[in-house]
Formats: sequence, structure tokens, C-alpha cells
Amino acid sequence: MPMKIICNGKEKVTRPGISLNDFIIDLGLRPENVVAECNGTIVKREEYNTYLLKDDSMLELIRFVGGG
Amino acid sequence: MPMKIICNGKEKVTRPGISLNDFIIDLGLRPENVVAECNGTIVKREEYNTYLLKDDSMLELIRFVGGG
Amino acid sequence: MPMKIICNGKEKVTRPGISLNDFIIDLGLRPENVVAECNGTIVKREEYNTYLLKDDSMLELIRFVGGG
Amino acid sequence: MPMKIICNGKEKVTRPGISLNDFIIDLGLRPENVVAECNGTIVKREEYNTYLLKDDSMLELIRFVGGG
Amino acid sequence: MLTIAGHTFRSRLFLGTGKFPSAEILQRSIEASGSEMITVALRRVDLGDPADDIMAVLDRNKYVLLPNTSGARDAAEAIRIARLARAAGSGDWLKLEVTPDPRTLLPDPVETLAAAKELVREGFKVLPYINADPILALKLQDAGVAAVMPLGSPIGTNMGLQTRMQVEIIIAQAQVPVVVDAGLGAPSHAAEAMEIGADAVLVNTAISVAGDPVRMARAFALAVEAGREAYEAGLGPQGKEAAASSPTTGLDFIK
Amino acid sequence: MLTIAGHTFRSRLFLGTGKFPSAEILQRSIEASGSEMITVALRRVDLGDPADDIMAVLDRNKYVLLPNTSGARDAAEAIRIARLARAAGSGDWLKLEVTPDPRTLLPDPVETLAAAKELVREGFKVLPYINADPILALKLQDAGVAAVMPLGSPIGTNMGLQTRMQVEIIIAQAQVPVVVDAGLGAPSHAAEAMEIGADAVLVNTAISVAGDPVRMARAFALAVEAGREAYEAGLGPQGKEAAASSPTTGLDFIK
Amino acid sequence: MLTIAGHTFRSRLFLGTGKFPSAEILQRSIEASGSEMITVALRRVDLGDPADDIMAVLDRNKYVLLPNTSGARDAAEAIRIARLARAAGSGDWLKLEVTPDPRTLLPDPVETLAAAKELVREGFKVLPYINADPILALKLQDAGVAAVMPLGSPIGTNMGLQTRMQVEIIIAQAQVPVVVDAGLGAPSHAAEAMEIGADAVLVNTAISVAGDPVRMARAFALAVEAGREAYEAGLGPQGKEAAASSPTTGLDFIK
Amino acid sequence: MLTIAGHTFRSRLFLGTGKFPSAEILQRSIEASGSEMITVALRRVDLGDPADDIMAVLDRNKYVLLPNTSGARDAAEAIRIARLARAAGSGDWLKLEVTPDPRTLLPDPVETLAAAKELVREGFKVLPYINADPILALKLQDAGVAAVMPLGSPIGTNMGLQTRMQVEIIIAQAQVPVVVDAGLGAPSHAAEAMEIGADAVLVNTAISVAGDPVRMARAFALAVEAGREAYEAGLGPQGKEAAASSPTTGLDFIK
Repeated sequence: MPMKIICNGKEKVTRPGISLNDFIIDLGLRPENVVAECNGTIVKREEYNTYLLKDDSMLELIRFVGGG
Repeated sequence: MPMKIICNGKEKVTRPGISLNDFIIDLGLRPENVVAECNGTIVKREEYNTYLLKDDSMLELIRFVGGG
Repeated sequence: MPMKIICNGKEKVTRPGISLNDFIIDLGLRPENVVAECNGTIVKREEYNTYLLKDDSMLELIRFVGGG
Repeated sequence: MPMKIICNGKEKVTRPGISLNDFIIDLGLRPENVVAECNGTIVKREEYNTYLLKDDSMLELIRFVGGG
Repeated sequence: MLTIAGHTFRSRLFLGTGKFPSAEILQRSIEASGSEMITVALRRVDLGDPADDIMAVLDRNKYVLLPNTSGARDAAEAIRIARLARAAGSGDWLKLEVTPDPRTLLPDPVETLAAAKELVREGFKVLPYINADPILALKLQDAGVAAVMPLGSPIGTNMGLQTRMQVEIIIAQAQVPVVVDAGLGAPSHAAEAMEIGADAVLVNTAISVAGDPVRMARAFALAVEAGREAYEAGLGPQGKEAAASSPTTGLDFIK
Repeated sequence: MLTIAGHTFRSRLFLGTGKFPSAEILQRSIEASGSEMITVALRRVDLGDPADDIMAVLDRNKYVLLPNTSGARDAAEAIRIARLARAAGSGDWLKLEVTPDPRTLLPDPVETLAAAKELVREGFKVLPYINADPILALKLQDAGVAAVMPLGSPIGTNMGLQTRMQVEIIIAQAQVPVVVDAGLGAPSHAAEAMEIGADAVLVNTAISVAGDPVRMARAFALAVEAGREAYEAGLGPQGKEAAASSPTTGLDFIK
Repeated sequence: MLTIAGHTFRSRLFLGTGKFPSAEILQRSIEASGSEMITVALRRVDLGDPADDIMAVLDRNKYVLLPNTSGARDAAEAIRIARLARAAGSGDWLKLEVTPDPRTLLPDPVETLAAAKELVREGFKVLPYINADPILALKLQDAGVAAVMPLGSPIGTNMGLQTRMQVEIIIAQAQVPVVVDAGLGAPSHAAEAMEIGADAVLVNTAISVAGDPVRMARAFALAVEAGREAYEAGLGPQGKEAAASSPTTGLDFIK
Repeated sequence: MLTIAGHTFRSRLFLGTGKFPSAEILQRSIEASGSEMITVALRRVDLGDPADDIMAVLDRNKYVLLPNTSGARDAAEAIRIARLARAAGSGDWLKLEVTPDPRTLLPDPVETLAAAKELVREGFKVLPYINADPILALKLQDAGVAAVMPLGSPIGTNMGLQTRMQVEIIIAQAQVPVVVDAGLGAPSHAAEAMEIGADAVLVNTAISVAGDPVRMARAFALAVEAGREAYEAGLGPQGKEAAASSPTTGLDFIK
């Protein structure tokens, strides 16, 4: 049965055991351009493939935007 | 029969032989606060009583107003 | 025998058991216009008379001056 | 016998019948870089060769200098 | 004290009378300003509204009346207005204004000089309104004007002493009084003009359009006196280096 | 009227007492200024010259004494001086100055805030001298200071309100009085500070080094009142377009 | 050439990337500016619009990426954003901004200093955005920042170098590069900052909101080079007395 | 591109040639400036030093020669110098200067207008040096001058665009090119003049007395181009309210 993630404040439903990398790709984002914070801890980019999301994970996906 | 004066650009009808002084008073003005130019010549204030207006006189009545 | 005080960085010789009040007066100052710090502690003005200086006391006498 | 010219306020002695052009060259100047006023009248550059100086001529030699 | 054309003034604030909300507020503002030199303009009587009459509020014994030639676009028009003003009984004082361009109301140096020469000849005490032009000021002085009135900034802008550097030159050279006119929009502007040595300032818009003209008139009066007092007392030098106002000695007790 | 820490002041000019030519000129300058808030510094008695005594010229019934912590280079030194000042009988008022760099005499924001917190805790009425830093002003306000004192320009430079834009922000946000301190070198500078809404100004050098300090004190008093009056009366708007002060109608007679 | 934290820059113009009309105009503006130091902000991905991606237009080989901590209201938030930025792969460079008040976006001196100390400890190359506060600049220098970035005027106001006098003091004292940031609204403002000895300037709003951002970027590039060149060439002295540029001799012929 | 009297100029920087340390530095400065309009003065040959000759360094094919009438105190003297200049082969271009007062070197509005009318009649391309007087500028334009040259501040003072407000009015009204002349002392001053819409600037002292005139010439060339580019690109609006350059959304992750 599907798994629930809170991503950037919104509830997202995905498949159990999905890696952070796949989850980001499923969102239509380039993992190399996104920094992830899961349950308050920064996830290193090289761990995106091995880092598996859990039910109710609080995920923040951040990226660079134009700014002064 | 009545007489026509052009006063401050407007046609005014008055009685023949009227003095400048009486004409000014008839307009509701204080002669001592008005300077008069008749047919291009300044009329001295002390002559207002003796200065008689003629038909078709071009009269300008000027006075002080607020200014900077 | 006389007693030694360090007052405002200078060595002063005075009589043993002198009160702070008398010491200030001996210097030609008005006690009410001076604040005293003895061995790092502020002495209340009402205690000037009862406060007795000891040998080698480190005394600072401060007062108001013109300033902005 | 020699001829006297007042050039730029100074008296200069030169040979009679000298042309303006030769006079300027004798002074060590380049005629094409100098404008001449003789007795209050500007002499055209193309006339320097034919313009002969007379005794007591008042000559002004002007040129461009640095300026803002 | 300030003396212009032999007349002495206690107040160095000249007041314009245009654009006040009411005759009563104008009258109270004049009193609050302490001014002794009051400008007025000359206009055709409005036959539709003969009542309105500024002379009712001006006590001729208290103030010198300074009629202006506002509206004149050249020397001829200015001279005509000047003669009418004198015939109207304002005496010989005249604020000479020649402003050909209604967009900027800036003065015409050539026409102003020409008019000034003629009006001086006719015995007027001429106070010309001019751009902050030191050479023009000298030419007008030579022409016999009673004072020169360089502008701080364009009429009615309240932008203050934008012309400070030029006005300083005019003041340094003038043998006649220098009255800064036009654009002074705040008491600090008037004080600044007085601090650099102006003999007086003429203010109108900043006071008449203020929220409370009467209080603003008083504010300018105070500022003009402050600036003059500072000029006479002698301002201290400016510098980029800080300098302590409290003693730099006697601090060993905290060292 | 101005109220700081529950105390009401008729005059909005605070006066520093440093660098006056003599005690007599200082006394007359204080009177001419009309000031009710007088700053003093605390220094070691000069045993070689015990006579010199400023308290002789300061009538404690007429003025609030505002001792400063000048000389303090950090919070600890400022706190020590503050306590000595209170022990010296000046009451609870304190101008907090923490200036680690003698070259600029500019205030240290971090040490000033730290000292302010402690001194407020000890019951002082703290008036901190600060850079024109709106965020620091808010932090000091939250810390319970009685007023904030942003600088106009560095102490003793007479350069005026160089920090105008930042001071305007401080004034717009402050719930405590804003007193512009340091650098005001002419009455026009003081008037400008008051016109933008400052509650008071503190002046020392500009008066004490003036050619005639007594008259300059009076000049600043007038300018401060002028600037405040203008602020309350409401200044007219500034604009780049000229606007006639005399009527634009009624001119047909010269057309 | 300019060296910051061991990295050398040919261009002394740093460019902010906010508020550009399009990614394409941003890219062309960066090229026109010649800038080698480009600021970016860090924000939550908008899951509704995942496409928008600034990294696509930034060639990491050509520019140093300078992430800012915009949005941070205190040291803790700034530190968190800084760590996220580094994790995002921008390297160690950081523009430290702590702005608790959204009305003014002015920096908090105390929180900025606290954050700077921690971030320096963590190995960041910290460039703090600060008020023009010379003492704070010295404290940050002692804390090990790579450069200090005093503001010219509040962010986005285009009001220019309102803080000139204080920035001159910062430059005179600084051992680290001084980069004037915020408020520079025209090339002349940038040139002025460089003429007084600033090492670089950071510009965003003035370029991104210009009618033609690409040309404006080029205009700022030229002005920054002009100002620096003038600083190195040595500006002539200012004076109030006129001095002829043409010879004063050799004029007898018209006398 | 700039066109004056039918002649097109690629560079908007006009260069004066007075007071350079050497002919060689002058020549290199002219090249570095990129200027195509070079002013010179006319003086009596010094028979004691006939060698010195500026024409040797001026390539008449590259530059338009703009002789000035410096030294003239009235219209008659200016006209005489103008005729001599033309006879000297400089063509029809003329910078008309009438400065009766050697203390200020400020121009005489009346004599300048009179001379301009005669010289236009004689076929000169007249560029008059004037005070920043909008009405005089209009009168000269009507008289047929090729351009007007209002001053920024007195000659040689390097005080910059003190007359900004008046110059803005001149630019807004002019149908002929406006060239800001005199007083521009730094590249930022020149950029400012160009940003407000001046068609060109004339610089001499600021370059010739600089520590390194050649580099300063280049600095002014860059600044003039920057200012013009900004004028054409369209400067963003100024405001007193801060406006974020980074997004104000997407910050929930730190809230």
C-alpha cells in the first residue's frame, strides 16, 4: 500500500521504499539542482540514491533562485 | 441717452459725463484702492473726481492682490 | 608615624586614621562634588566622614567635568 | 638701413621690404601655425608671402595654445 | 540691522502674500512672521468679485509694500506694471520679475537688466529677482538696484538652496544687500541662506501652503533670526576628522 | 512638550558642556540655549588643579544633569562610569557612549546594547549614542532605553545630518524619543533634524567652538524651535515643477 | 586586481540576479556586466512550477556563486540557510544577510556578527551585508570575514551612496575588501563608490528593473571601471576658487 | 550618435587641452579620451619661447578643433578672438566664453548673447559657455547657436554638477545639444550629467591635473559612455521604501 510524505508542506503519496533520488525525479526536478532536508537533517547529494524515504517523512526540497 | 465704456474688457453702460470716481464707486469699489488707466494713460488718483469718462473710453481698473 | 595613600595614581602622605572626608578637604576639594572609589569599591558620600583610610589604600577621586 | 617693427609689443629690427612670411620664419616660427594681425587688420595666410612689412608696423603674431 | 535703499528693517524675513487660504490667515501670518516687507501683485479688478481686497488687511504704517511685476514677460511689460504700482500708491519699492516662460517662471537676465536700468532712472527702489548668476548680480548692482534677489530654486518648488555655491559667490562680491528669493521650502533652508551671509530671505509658498500657515510663518521668523545670529556669532569649522567634545585626559581610572 | 522617562522638557535642545572657553561663557551659553538637559563627563580629579569645578556653574534645580560615559571602550567600562556618575549624585540619567576607536569616536553597537541592558536593569534612564542604525534603535527600544541618540555625523565634525535617510527611518519606527546627537554644526542642521520629526537634538562642539558661543547657543535654541514648529505646522510638498505664488489670471491688461 | 579570500576577480562589479524579466535577459545581463561574482538566493522548490531553474543559466565555470541568506531574521536562520547553500553545492562563499524587519530590510548588527563568527568557524567565506557602521566593520574584520558590504542606501531604493561619509571611514580603516552593496541606483553612484576607494560594488535592482537591463548592466560595468581607474589615477583636488584652464598670460593683444 | 551643427561625433566627451604636464601626456590623454572635439585657446606667440607649439600634437584629421575665446571680457573682445581663430585656420567652430571677472571666471549673460548673435551672423558654429540659466539657454537657441554649454560649477573647482536642477530644466527645454562644461571633477560627475540627459560634457582640469592624466582621460571616457548608456537604457525609479531584490516567498522552510 502507498506511503505518505510531507514535502515542502504538502502531502505527497508515493510508493513505499522509494529513494530520495527517485522521489525528486518523480517530481520533475533535477536532483543535482536540489538540496534536501529530511526530518530536519540535510541529506548529502551523494546519498540521494541510497537514502530511502519513510512514511510521514518531513521533506524539504530547496534550490537556488534569483536573488540579490 | 446712456454712454458705453469698455471697462476691464467688458462693456459697461453708464450715464454721460460721469466722473471716474463715481464710476468706480458705482462698481462697488473703493477709489483709493484702485488704479485706473484710461485709453492707455494712467489717471492720477487726485484727478478721479475731475476726470470725466467719454463714450467708448477704454478703461482698465487695476488693484493689488496677494502675490509673492 | 605618617601614612601613605595612592590617590589618583600619585603617592600622598597623610596622618594615620584620617577620614576620607578630611583627606578630600585637605586636598582643597569639596567632598560633595567628588565621588570616591577606594580599592575598587565606590564609597557612598554619606560614609565619607566615617570611612577611615588605611595605609596603602588605592584611592580614586572622580568628578564631573565639561563634556558632550 | 634697417627697419623697425613692433612685434607682440617688442621692438624688432629687420631688413626693409621683408615679407611677413620671411619675418615669421626669421623668428623661428612656422607661418602655417601663426595668425598675424598688422596694424589692427588680420592678414590672410595666403598673403603672407606678398604682404610686405613697413617701418613702425604694429604686428601681432598669435597662435593656438592649450586651453579649456 | 538691515538697511535697503536707506530704509531700515528689524526683520530679515520678507513675506509674499500669494495663495493664502483666507485674508484672516494672511493677516495673522504676517503678524506671526514679524515681517516688515510685504510683497503684493497687481491685477485687473475682477468686476464679478469687487469685494476681495488685500489692502484691507495690510497696515501701511507697519509694513513696506513691495509690489512685484509678476506676469511681465519682457522689460516693457515690467515697466508698465511698475508705473501702475506706483500710481496705485505703493511708493517707490519694486520687486522686478521678468519671467517669459510660464513653465519655469525663471527670470530673463537680459530683459531684467534692461528694465532695471529704466526703473532706476525713474526713481524706483528696484529689487530684481534673478537666477543665481554672480555676473548678472554685479551688472545690476552697477545699474543701481537697491538689492539683488537670487533664487534658491524655482518658484514654488520648496527645493531649498539648490544654488548655494553661486549664492555664496554673489554674497562675497555684493555691495548691495542679497535677498534669497524663491524655493526656500523649510525653515532650515532659510537658516542656511542666512548662515552663508544672505542679508534677508523672501518666502511665500512654503508658508501659504503649509498645514498651518500662521505657525509656519513664526517658524520661518525664528529660523531667519537663528541663521543670522549664527552668521554673526561665527560658525565653527567643518572637518572630516572626529574631535572629542569631552576631555581626552583624566581617564586613567578606567584604564 | 517633550517627555523622556516621565520627565517633561520645555526645550528640545540638549547642551553639551565640553570645550567652552571659560566657565562664565559656559554658564551664559547654557542660559542663552534655554536647555534643560545638560551633559557632563566624569574624569579623575586633577590634584594639580583642584579649583576647576563645573558643578559650581550648574544650577541643579534648573537642569537635568546627563552624565555621559565618554572614554568607555566597552560595556564594562561604560557600566563602571555610569555607577560612579550615579554615586556622584547626578541621579539616574545617563548618556551611554561606548567608543572603542579614538580615531572616529564612533559607537560600538554590540557593546552599547549589552551595556544598555545592564544599566536599564540597574534602574538608569539610558540614552544611548548610536550610529544611525534603525535595527539597533529598535533593539535598544526593546531593551528599555529612555530614548535613542543616532548621530548626524561624527563627533565634532560639524558636518550636519549626513545620516538623514537612516534617521528618518528611525523616527518613523521609534516608540521612544529620538534625539539627534553629534555632528550638527549649524542651526540649519538642527532645524532640519527637527523638521523631519526628531524629538530633540544634542549640540556641543558647534556652540562651544563658535566665535561667540553665547550667541550661537541662542541661535540653536531658535532653530530648534523653528524646526519643531515647522514639523507640527506641516511642511508643504516639494516638487520639481515651478508653481506661481502670484495669481495667473487678471493679467489681460498687459496682454 | 581584486582578491577576496584568495580568489582573484577581474571585474569589480558583483551582480544580483533577482527581479529580472526573464532568464534570457538575466543571462545576457550577466554577460554584459562582465561580473564574475553572482549572488543567488535559496528558496523552497515551488512544486507547482518545478521547471523554473536559475542554475540552467549560470555557467559555474565562469562565475563564483555567492548565495545570500536573504529571508533570515536572526543568526540561527542565517546559519541554517548557509549550510543548505553549501549542501546545494555553491561552495564556501556566502553573502550574510540578517534582516529582521521586512519594512526596511536593514541588517541586524548583533545577529550578523554572531552568525559571521559561527560561519567563519565552519569554513565559509563570509561577506556580511551591514549598515555603514565603521566599528561593526572592524569587529567583523576581526571575526575573520572575507570582506564587508556596507549599504549605500536601503535595498531597492536606488538612492545611491547616502552613507558616503561613513563608507569613507570604513574604507580608510579596513584591512579586508569593502564592497558597497544596496541602493546604488545609477552608474554615477557606482562610480562614486569606486572613486572613494571601494574595492567593488554589488548591484541588482538598478539593473534588473531598468528599461533595458542588458544595456544597464553594461553601463554599470563601464562606470565601475571608470571609478576604479579614477581612484588609481588620483583625482584632482576640489576647491571653491575658480582656476583658469586656459593660460592667463599672452592676452595683451586684446588689452 | 551626437550631431552638432551637422557634424556627427562618436564620443560624447569633449576635451580641454590646458594645464597638461607635457605635450606628450596631452597627446596620449587625447587618445585615451577618445574625444573628437578638442578645445584650444588663442594667445600671443611668446617670442622668447617660439618652439612650444600645440598644433604639433593635434592631428586635425582626427579631431574637430574648438577654439575658445578665453580671456575675453566683453562681446567685442570675444568677437575679435573668434575672427583671429578662424583666420588661424581652425574652421568655424567656436567655444564662446565671455568672463569679465577673473576671480570667478563666470560668464556674462548679456555680452555672451550679444557676441553669439554677431558670430552666428558671421557663420560661426557657436557653442556658448553659460551659467545654468534656462531662459538664457532658450535665448541663445533662438539666436542660432549650435549648442549650449551650461556650467556644472565654476571652472577648475572640480565641484561637480552643483547646478543639477537648472541643467535638468535646460535639457528638458533645449532643441539644441546641451554640453555640460566646467567643474566636472570626477567620472561620477560626468556620468551623472549624462544620466540626466546631457548630450555631452567638456572636461579639462579634472584630467590635466590628475595624478595620471592619461588614465583619468580613459576613466572619463568610460564614465561618459556609462552615463549615456544608462540614460538610453532607462534608469529605474528612486524611492524611500526598501524593496527586496530576493523573492519574498518560498521562505516557509525557515519559518
